[in-house]
Amino acid sequence: MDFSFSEEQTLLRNTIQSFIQDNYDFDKRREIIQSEEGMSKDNWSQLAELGLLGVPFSENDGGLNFGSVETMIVAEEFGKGLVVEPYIQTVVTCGGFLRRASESQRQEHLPSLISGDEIWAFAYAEPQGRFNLADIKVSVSKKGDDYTLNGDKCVVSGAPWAQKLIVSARTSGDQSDKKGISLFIVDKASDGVSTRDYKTVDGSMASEVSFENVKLDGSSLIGEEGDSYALIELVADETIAALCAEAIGAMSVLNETTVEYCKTRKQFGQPIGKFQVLQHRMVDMFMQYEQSVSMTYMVNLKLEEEDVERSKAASGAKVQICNAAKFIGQSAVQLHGGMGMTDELNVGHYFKRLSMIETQLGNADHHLKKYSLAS
Amino acid sequence: MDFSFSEEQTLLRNTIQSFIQDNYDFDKRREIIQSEEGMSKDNWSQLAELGLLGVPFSENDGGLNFGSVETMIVAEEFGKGLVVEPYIQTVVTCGGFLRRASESQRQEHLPSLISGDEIWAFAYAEPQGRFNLADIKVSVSKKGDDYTLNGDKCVVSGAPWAQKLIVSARTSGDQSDKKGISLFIVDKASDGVSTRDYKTVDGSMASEVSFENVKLDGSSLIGEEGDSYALIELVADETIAALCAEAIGAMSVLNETTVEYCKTRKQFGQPIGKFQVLQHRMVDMFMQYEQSVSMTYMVNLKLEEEDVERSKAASGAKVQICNAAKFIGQSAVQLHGGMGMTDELNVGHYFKRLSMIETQLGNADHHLKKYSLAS
Amino acid sequence: MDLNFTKADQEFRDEVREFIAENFSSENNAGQNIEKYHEVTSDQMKEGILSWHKTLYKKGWIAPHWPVEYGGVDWSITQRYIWDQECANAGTTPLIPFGLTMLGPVIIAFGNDHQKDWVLKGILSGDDWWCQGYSEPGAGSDLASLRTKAERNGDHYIVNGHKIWTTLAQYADWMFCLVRTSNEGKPQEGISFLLIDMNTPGIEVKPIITIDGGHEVNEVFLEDVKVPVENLVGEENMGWTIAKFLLGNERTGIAGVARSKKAIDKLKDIANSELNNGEPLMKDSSFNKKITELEVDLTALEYTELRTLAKESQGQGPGVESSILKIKGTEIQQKISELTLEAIGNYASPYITPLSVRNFGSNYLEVGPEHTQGVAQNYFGMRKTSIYGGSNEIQRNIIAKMVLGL
Amino acid sequence: MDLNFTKADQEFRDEVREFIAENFSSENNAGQNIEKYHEVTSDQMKEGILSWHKTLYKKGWIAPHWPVEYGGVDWSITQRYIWDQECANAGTTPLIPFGLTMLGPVIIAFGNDHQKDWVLKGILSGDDWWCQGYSEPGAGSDLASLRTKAERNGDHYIVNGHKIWTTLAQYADWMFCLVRTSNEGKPQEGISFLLIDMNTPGIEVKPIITIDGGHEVNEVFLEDVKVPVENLVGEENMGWTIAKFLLGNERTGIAGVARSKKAIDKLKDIANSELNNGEPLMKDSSFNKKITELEVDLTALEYTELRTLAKESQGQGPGVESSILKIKGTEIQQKISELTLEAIGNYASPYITPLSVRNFGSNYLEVGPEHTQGVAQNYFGMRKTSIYGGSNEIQRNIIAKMVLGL
Repeated sequence: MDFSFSEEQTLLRNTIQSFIQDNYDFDKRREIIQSEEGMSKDNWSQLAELGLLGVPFSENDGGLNFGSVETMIVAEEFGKGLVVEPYIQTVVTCGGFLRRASESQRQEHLPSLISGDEIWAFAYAEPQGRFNLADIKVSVSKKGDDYTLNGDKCVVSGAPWAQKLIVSARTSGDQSDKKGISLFIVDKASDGVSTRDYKTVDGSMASEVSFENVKLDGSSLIGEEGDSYALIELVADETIAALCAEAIGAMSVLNETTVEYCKTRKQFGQPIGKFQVLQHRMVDMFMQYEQSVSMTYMVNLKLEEEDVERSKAASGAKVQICNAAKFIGQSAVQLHGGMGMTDELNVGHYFKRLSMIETQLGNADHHLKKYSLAS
Repeated sequence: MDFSFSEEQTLLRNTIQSFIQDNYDFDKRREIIQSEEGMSKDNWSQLAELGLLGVPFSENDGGLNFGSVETMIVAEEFGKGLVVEPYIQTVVTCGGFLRRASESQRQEHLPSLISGDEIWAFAYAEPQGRFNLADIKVSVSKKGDDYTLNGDKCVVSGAPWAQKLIVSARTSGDQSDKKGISLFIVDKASDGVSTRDYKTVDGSMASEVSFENVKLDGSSLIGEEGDSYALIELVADETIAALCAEAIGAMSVLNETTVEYCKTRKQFGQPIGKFQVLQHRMVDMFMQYEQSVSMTYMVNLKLEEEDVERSKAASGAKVQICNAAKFIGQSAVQLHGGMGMTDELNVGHYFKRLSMIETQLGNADHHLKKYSLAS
Repeated sequence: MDLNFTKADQEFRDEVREFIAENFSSENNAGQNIEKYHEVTSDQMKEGILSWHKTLYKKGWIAPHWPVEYGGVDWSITQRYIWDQECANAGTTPLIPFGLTMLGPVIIAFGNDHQKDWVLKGILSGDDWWCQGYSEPGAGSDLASLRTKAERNGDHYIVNGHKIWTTLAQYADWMFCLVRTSNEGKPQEGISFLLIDMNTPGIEVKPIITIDGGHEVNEVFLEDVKVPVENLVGEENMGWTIAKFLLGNERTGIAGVARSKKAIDKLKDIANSELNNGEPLMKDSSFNKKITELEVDLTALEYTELRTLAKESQGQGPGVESSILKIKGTEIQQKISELTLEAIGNYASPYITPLSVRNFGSNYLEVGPEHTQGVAQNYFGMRKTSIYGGSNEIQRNIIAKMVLGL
Repeated sequence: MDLNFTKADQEFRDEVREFIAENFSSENNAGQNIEKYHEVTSDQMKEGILSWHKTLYKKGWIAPHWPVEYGGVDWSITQRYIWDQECANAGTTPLIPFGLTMLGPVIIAFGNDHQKDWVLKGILSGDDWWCQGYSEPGAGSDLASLRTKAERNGDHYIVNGHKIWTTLAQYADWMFCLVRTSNEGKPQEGISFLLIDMNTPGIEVKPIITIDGGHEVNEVFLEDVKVPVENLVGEENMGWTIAKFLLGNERTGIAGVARSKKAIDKLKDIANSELNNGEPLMKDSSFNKKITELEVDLTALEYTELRTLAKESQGQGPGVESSILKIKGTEIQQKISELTLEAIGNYASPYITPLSVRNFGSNYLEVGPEHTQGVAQNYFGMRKTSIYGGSNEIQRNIIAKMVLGL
């Protein structure tokens, strides 16, 4: 058993910290998220230059061949910086599918992903599906080797910036069957793809995406037709592991900021941090954070385990992170008093990002049930 | 709308308070519960003399013809005194059945109940039934006008002291059917009735009761054969309303005791009641108490409403009382520190009684579900 | 003890219900309709807020908690409770409390005849919009340490300072304001209560955008603002007494029970239409349980409020009960907003910019089902309720001291 | 980063597992078996508790956390973790910590050669049962205010005072004790650390019966108790330093993760056999959810403990992490006992008198299913875990000060 980071991993962390220090102070971030574009292409290029877009890919595919611990480090630091660029969406999620795709698909798509030329988004959610990844109405019909895609996906995170989408669609079976789900690579510029882009409460962007008779050929199918649900679960768990890391990054900043604020803000003749009730609240925030770090390490170290064990790890971690995100976010605002309510301070922005992480890929209730069923 | 008590009600409350002051200080109670008998027959006679055993019965039946508010007052004061004598079991629960029984049953049984000569207990729980009042295996077969009773009831509160039992039994239907449940009056001395008596954690007593071919004649049947479930629910709700009142009595003492203790107990050079964390805990205890009082008034004022409304009121009140009982009981022990753990202080005794009230006639989960189904 | 309304009360309820049905429609109050508010201009918003006020003014029902001689209504506590209930049930536009609930009773208790005349008139008619100049950057919960200074100069005070969290100051014509007129004695002893015309030179109102993206609160900068001496309420340096009186008066409807009931109904509607594994979310036992717990908690609060009102109607002042109502009321409101956010699942995410700050964002059009609109903003915005108006920590301190004697 | 055990660690685990299987059986440890303890006499209880201790002593594994030269074992932190795990999994009798965990390291660090000889030997062999004389009626969490007095008189101290919450003092041969030897300077400066023979005249042990009906803690009265000067540990008036050292040493296994896992397994068994509307209670979604939340919380604590151990194995002292482990560990233990009580429904009620206090009650025979025995007592008894050993409030104060710098 070992919970220490290698020198190489520490170096990686330092690299990202410098990147954020240079490019991501609060004002620069505000400029970025208030811009028309909503993200910084320039930052994205820098991430590519630093090699970060290649973290999980094999050297053969042009990547750094790193594991989940390295992805965890990247996500945690991005969480501290509240980075909006779609790293998890592109590299962890879509990258998770692509690095398990066929040789030819990898050769076709990974270079432009790793170079930063193309951004990817995963279109999985549907209005009726809530957090059930198998509840899919978007359908694909097949004629010869060609497919036709129809239906609507909602709240596709990062889609406004993406050139490519990976879409989960039903090739057979009933609406919630795990069997009959396939994954397709879709060029966003294809005929029949239309999007309604919007900003999200956490400073990112997403889209409602409609597919109307979108034509796809056989090369767009990832894996076996109708047999992709297990892969979706795997990549979703990897994404959850990264989201947990992002969350603990955000929590650590919120906790530090809150403690600092309570040391300086005075009321009734003393720093409010001298009030025992506030002290204990901050202690509980700290403990929630420590428990979240523990679960984040745990899930990232268990991503290679077999399905049930991995799925339990991911659901357990997500439950802890959801609860901690809510408690820490709400408490940080409360302890900052009126100031915590203002858009001007970073507190609210971390709170909002954490609130969205709660929902992404399933909230605490969803994962409690999943955990229990896996037990 | 009016939440004030009439002069007569205040008089009643004063009467009970004097009774408890005279007969029920902590040491006297300890003697009573540690005695072989486990209750005080003398106290029971005094309650009879004060007329309290006749509270809910009509004047025709020899009672005081009081309503639920008066029962609430009695139960609340008994809760403050941690009275172990089986008032609720005999007067509220069994009395609740009997006052709705036939003229001849009332004439036969009520005089000796009201005079204190006979104690009654309601045998409803079965090991497999948990809190479901309709989950009944105890069965009755009929031959002519006579019945034969067989089966086991568990944790029959107050049964060791009782001369008479009211037993819920199945005369037809499947194990959980609401239809087919009947109520019988059973003399505990009858052939075939055997009991295993024991003390309970809250200082009271209960029995496991077995019926083996117990012969009953038609006069022992309360109400219509197979049609008593609605009556059981009604009387259970009345009992819940009284238990809620008992609980707020106990809570009020625990809260006061805790505040007093924290004002006098010193640590680190000051009364521990000066520590803000403990202050806020006591404020939360106080708010839980106030909310419990509100729900107790509410349910006692709604016992005459039609079934759904009454049932919702009872379940809602029980939920509030269960949550408050747990929070106040645990907090009182915690704030008393080591002293709260000792058998010597009253704190633990109130905590234990409140913990048992949580379970009696269904815990918070049970009633949340019942409330939701009634909505 | 009795839960029933008298026949007279029931008749009153029918009358009120009928009046509301005939005179209120949400259409002309769009400013308060959160699903639509991004389609409304700022002027329309102010007009919308005042529309219901002016209807009630015409009817003579605008200030039921004032003495009749000053324009109030002769309603019993129960009638006022019924009125609040019915307004909440119909979802009427909440009235702005700064004049009606806060300043009005202060003027009635402490104002001179001239003030009683012009101030109360303007409040009743809605012609004067008041805001509250209490908090300062260095004095949030701890009002005694406020520093905004008013120096006497002939017939005027010259006011210099900086107020913050001034709710809806962007619409205000007047501000009632705590200022420091003396540095002698205890900090609370040198405070005075001034009425300030917002159009006086030297006043600048700067918006504070909150985390829900809304513009409700402001900073107010005062630089050499000339305030006529006759705008002093009560004596110089008795502002602390007035401030305490005002806080004790804020209780009516503070628990927000009726509005929370409506919000739970709406939450249930949402949970019935949102799907979870093919079934309505409302059927999910875990989610259902959370709503049920909330309903029970709210019922308890409802009866706690009723008990408080009953006490009050017997002449026993409300006192610290209002702290319980504030704490539980806001906790429940926050929890409802939290569960509503949870209910809408993935549609928590889209951000619709409120009109008042359109320049800060870019989504004007709705995304997702109508019931998801503004839900996230509302969740974030509701965090303020446990902070403003005496934080819930302060309320607990008050109970600890005043009730428990700790 | 790596979660796996090395091959050597795995072999160690197998060895440990085999040893326990061959040498431990719950039969000869009935004193710790809560379902049966009412059938056991007091002497059998002491013998039962010591039986496993003596087995480990013979094997040489009784004090893995001591240096080898003093009778410890040369195990790595990971091996010690494995050892704790395996013991918990097998449900071995918990070792009494007063000598092994508390006093032993103190003597090794502060004792003189003579003390190192006789004290450590008696602890290892189990021949000397130690108890801890810390708390006093006026000094619970606030140890510095203790008043038990030791006055030097020739070769002896004369000790007078009153200790409380002295765990298992009824079995103890010796007590290590904090006493006041000076009233000068700060209160903590005049405290000394004495070893007291419990057979000395003037000592009286009085049982405290707790709300679970058990007799575990005691009051110890000391009246003119003569203690030889050579029983002073360290210098006079350095008791505070020693006490702090001891507290920092109490961490091992403080979280109780492995035993809580076992307790959850048992809870699940119970919930699978208890029926609720004809189905196992475990299938009730609400109850199931509560257990699942607890499991997740415990998993997080497990990894928090592992992270702490890993840090420690790299030479970074455990410090305040032990406060987190204590708080979360006891919260989880209490919650398990609470849910177990909830699980058994109506059978929460019967009271089975523990043997140690038979004269206080009358039920010796079991009532209800075996899995319901002692559940209520355990729930009540577990309340102590958040009080004793530095209450959870004190632990939070420590974190606030030491970690957050507040």
